[in-house]
Amino acid sequence: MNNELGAPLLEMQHISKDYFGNEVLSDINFSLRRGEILGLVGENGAGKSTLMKILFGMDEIHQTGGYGGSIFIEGDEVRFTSPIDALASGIGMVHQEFSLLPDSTATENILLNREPLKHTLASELFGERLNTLNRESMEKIAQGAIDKLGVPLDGKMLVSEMPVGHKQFTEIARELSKEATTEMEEGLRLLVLDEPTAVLSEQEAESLLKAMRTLSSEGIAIIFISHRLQEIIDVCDTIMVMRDGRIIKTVPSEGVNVTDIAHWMVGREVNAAKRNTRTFNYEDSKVVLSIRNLWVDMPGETVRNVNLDVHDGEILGIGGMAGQGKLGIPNGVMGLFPAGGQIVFQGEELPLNQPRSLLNAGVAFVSEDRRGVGLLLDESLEWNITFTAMQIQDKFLKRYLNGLVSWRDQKAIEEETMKYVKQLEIRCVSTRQNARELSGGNQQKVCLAKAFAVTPKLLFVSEPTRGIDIGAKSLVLDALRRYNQESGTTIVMISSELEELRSVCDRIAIVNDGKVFGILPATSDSAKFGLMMVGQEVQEV
Amino acid sequence: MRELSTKQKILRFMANNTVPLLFVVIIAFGVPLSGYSPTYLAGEVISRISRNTFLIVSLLIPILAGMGLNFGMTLGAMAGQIGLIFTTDWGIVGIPGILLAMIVSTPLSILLGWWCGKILNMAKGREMVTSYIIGFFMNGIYQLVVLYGMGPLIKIISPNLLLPRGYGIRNTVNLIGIRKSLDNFLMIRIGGVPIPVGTFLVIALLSVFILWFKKTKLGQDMRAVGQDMEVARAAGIRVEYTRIMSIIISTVLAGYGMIIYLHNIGTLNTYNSHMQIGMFSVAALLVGGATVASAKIRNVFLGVVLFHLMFIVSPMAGKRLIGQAQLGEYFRVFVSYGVITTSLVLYEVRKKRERGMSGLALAQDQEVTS
Amino acid sequence: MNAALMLTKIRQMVRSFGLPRIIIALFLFSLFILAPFFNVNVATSLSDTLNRFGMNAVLVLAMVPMIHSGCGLNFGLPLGIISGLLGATISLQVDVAGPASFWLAILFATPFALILGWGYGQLLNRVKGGEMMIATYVGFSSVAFMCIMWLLLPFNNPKMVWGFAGSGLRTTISTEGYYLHVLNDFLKIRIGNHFIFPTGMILFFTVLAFAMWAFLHTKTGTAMTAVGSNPVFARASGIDVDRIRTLSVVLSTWLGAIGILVYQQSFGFIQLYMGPFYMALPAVSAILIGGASVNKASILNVIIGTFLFQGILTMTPSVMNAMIQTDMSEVIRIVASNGMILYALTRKTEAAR
Amino acid sequence: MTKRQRTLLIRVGAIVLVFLFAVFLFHIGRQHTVLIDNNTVTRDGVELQALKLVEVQVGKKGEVLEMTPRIRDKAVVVGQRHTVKVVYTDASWNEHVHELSFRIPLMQNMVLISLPALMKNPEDVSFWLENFEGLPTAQSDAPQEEDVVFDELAGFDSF
Repeated sequence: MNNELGAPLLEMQHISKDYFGNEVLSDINFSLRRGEILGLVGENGAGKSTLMKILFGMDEIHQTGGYGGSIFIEGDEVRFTSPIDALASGIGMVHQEFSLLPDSTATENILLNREPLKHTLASELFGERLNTLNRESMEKIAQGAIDKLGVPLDGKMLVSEMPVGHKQFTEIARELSKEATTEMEEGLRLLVLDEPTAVLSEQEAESLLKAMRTLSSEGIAIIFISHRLQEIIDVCDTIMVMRDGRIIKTVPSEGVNVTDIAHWMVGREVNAAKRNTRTFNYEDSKVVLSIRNLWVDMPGETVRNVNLDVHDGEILGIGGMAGQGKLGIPNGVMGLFPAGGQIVFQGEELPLNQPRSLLNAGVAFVSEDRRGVGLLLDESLEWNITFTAMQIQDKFLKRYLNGLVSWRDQKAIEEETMKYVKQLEIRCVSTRQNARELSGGNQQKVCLAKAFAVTPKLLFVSEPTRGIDIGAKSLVLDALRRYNQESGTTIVMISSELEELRSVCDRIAIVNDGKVFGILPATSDSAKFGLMMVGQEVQEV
Repeated sequence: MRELSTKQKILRFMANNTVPLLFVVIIAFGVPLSGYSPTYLAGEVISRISRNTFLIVSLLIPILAGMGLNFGMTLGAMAGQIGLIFTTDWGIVGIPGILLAMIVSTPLSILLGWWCGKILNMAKGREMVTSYIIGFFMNGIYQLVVLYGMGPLIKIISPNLLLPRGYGIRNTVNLIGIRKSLDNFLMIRIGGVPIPVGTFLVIALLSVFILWFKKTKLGQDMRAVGQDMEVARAAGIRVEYTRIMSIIISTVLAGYGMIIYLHNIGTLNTYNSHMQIGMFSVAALLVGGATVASAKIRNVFLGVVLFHLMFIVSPMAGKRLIGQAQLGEYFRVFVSYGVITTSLVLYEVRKKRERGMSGLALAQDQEVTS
Repeated sequence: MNAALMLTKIRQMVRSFGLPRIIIALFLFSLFILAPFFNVNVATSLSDTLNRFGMNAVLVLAMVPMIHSGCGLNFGLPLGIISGLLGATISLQVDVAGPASFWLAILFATPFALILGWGYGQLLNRVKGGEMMIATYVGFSSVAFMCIMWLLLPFNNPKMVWGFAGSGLRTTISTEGYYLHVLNDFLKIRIGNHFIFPTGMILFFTVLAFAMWAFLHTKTGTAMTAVGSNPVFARASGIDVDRIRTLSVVLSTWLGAIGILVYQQSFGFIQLYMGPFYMALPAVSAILIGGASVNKASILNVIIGTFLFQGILTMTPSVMNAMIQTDMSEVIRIVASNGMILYALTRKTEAAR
Repeated sequence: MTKRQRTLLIRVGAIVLVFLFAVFLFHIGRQHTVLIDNNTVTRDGVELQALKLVEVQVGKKGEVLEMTPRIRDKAVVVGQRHTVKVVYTDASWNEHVHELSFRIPLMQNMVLISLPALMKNPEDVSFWLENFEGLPTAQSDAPQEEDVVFDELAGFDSF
């Protein structure tokens, strides 16, 4: 921290951004010194990633109308038009998903497409790409970057054989090595790490934090985005909390504790009118679904050893940060991803990995992946809504020849579809329209209608409002609540938006690191949920 | 990583080399049955190595770039044949004739390869079946050019080449002028087995080129694209362009390979020579232990030897065994296709199995912890 | 303004129907128009086209189930054809003369089609995503394998085996005396001197096509379409995707077997050995010309496609020959059919595959 | 010179070089037929008698042909420049040896050397060497139409 005089390394002033009128960032101001480590925390959708995209001048930002405000690097205003520009000014980023070649070595990955070359005669004729790789120089540069990071990473190891931590180091080393291989003025000055520790074991995370301190002492500033608050407190100089597209707090990390941060993250004014006012006495109703020792292998949403009881007639919410495994629970139970453990529905144990058995028992699922799982995009609304009910419960079929032939009953299908089109206000030209042509909100309504058509006893609804506009949002949530009240169907709703869960659910379970961390009534203080989301025990108040 | 026991090592070796091992078994039975003398077999195998290796090597580059087996190498073969038709027509003989045919074929191959690469970029994920159909499609265009275009539109000097009706090339073009001229250049004999050192030198040069090419930036980029297109793209590698380059190189080499192949045979079957070339080259490469995702020079040589030994002995073995040479001929055709089918199936099955592994790990993990 | 609107509308239509299809349809249409000017008898041509339509339509129909279930174009059709050939040869071996031999052949072919189709389906379920390439080579290898079998199987009807050896089937076997033209001649209608309507054959196809149409309207048929449209959706709806796919492959294989028998009764010969080798390609291009894509096909596509494709095969030799004194039909066939397949393969299908 | 210009120059140069090489190959690889004729010919109104017995060798390594009158033989050569060595022993047992070089036009398939003319005037190449436009054997046969065979399964045997 040697740069007391002069302009800060990075300064952002009055940054704002809206996506077609929908404001996602407003009036962001902060600055960053050389060698400073800034911890950036916030719930999903708080605007962290949008802010980083602006910093890097990603295409997505330009295509949606640019941003407001200005960015200064060492006092000079910059406006990056592409990530390559950002790179040239010494800003690097390590993304959450690895961008590595599995069958190449660490060295090759670190220097991917920036390999030092040896001149060959052929290149004069056929262009630069026929120069040969300078392996020695490659190893030297890669080793230099690894050394700078101060981690025990073998440059000759294949990525596919590495532990996860080493993959992460490879990614960081790639950013560090850029000073040696590109025309940067003075090497890497600012490194953005997006959730680097999420996939690491404790030891690996520890050595990563150590590496971060090493980098910082060399004058490289770091923006560290993480949900692990203790790590943030441990390693950062400054902590910045974002919520709803604003900076809520910027404080030095000394003396801050996890509870404070959690409060800042989720503690918002809650609109009481929207809240679910019902008090559901779940202890009086019997357990309808009980999940024991469930594991689910869903990429990015791994579930480990989950135990959960769902009571008859309730609306249970499942919340948690992205990637912690909340989505894995319904997908695993419904058999869409490989799963193990035990599920008992209405006193009967059901086999896993068989969607059919769950559907037969009366459990339905509205997937978060509408286009991939939820819909037949190239078929009509009629098919989309009635297909599952037809296949599982033999509805909408006419029988001929003693039941030998079961013929599609077009009239019944049309009637059923029409019913839901009216009930859920699905906007379409006709019931024969292809699902692909509908808007996101209407597609979601079709997915709901599909689930309602099987008259389920228990309904899993995953991210029901993701990517749809506000009007459709409230319609969908209302429909769920109404359905629960009118037909007594138990609903398990999974959502990233805590407020949404609190407005609909009776109880909310928070998933962290693949496990159910705790369950609280929806009326509990939001800060408690915030703490649970980041893996902190709630002290009894 | 645990150390594997010897038994496990052997099992793994066998699992990874099923196809070559199977061939060794077939040959172990077939060679004694056929009753051919070792000298004869050695001569035949050497002649076929010199004839076919170049063609098979042309398949390596697209595999490197992750585009699978390039059945579109037929396009290169067509370009090579057109080169030969021209040089024969001009009356250029000997090694100059071969070289000139190669020079003439090069621009054609580049053009065809570029086009083929473009199409394959539009059909990502099903490159193989598309390249296979491209071969058929281009065969139609080839016929249009050679059977109708040559004579009236494209000047052919020598009337001997043309069909009596005045246009179109005859069914067979006699390549007597260049026949074996490269093979006979520096021919030596060891124990009665003729060895065409000239051709072998060319093949050695090509092998060195391939090894060198893998060390170039372009080669490295192809490896990257082959492993993960998206990662390569994120790193700034021009994915589409790189893929097209790999097909162009493959097509050009296939053209040269076809010229060497036909120079050894001595006659060009104008409308048929190229048809099965892709299939046989692919089969030979796979027999050598290559897969859809990885192939090396040594697979080429092992493949040529094993595949052709089987090819040479099976008619005779069939005759001795059942009294019908025809049987052996059908057998080898069946084996060629069977090998390709097996390799394709194994490739897809392995790809799927790898995806299933992480779930098992998770289950084990939980068993340990709980 | 109005003209511009028209233009965009036309462009949209062209895009939805596909330029290659329009070119092929216009080409055939112009051939029919030009035919009388070059003294080519339109009635004969139409009659030929209709005849070839009947011969090939069932083979093209065999594409439908597999496309519906998302297994892609059935390049493995030779497997079905082989079942048909086995049925045909066994029927001839049993030596029942007349039309009965045709029905016997279907009867004998069925178990082979079911067994081979089942195995083929199991294989394709293990290689999802790479079906088409593998199907091609399954077809090729099975043809090559059967070449060996035709030599070895103990057939001994003298009309089928090589005369000099007394064993081993001939490359082509005449269906005369057995089921030659059993469908062609059934209720055939002769109009004028040159036009014959092969009622029986068309009727037979109509029955099968109707059965297929009906099947696609049943519960299982609906499931099959859904599996092809979005296999993940189908799985989430409790469908056993692998079972449905296997069923579709069995159906395709069986239709292939029936298809080749219909072909033989009209063509007059059973072609063994390498005969079935490239039989998949014309059927594949025919259904694509008819408007199908890699994962969508209807009965209408079959009818239009077969008619267009066979129409071009009949018309080009006669009309082109008369027009430019050159028989370019072979080249046109190759370019048109393979070009159509290429076009379909390079279309971006948004299905999850 | 910028790098781009330099690359362009090298590429154009390479193409030109390959082209020149191709032309060179064309010259050295072109096959010609040299007909050697020992018939009586008439030159400038003078009749030159066929030679009794003559030895002819085309090229240094070519086969030595012994020719009697009214014989026409041929030698197949590659390239344009060649020598012809003629050894003739006349009636008075004088041995005449001529070693002459001649050049065949590039696109000429056949040339004819008239031995009597050569004996008469060895110095003037155009006197004894003439271009020969072929009407070889094919003329007599009726042009036989050939069916073009498309066998998509061919190639199984020769591979």
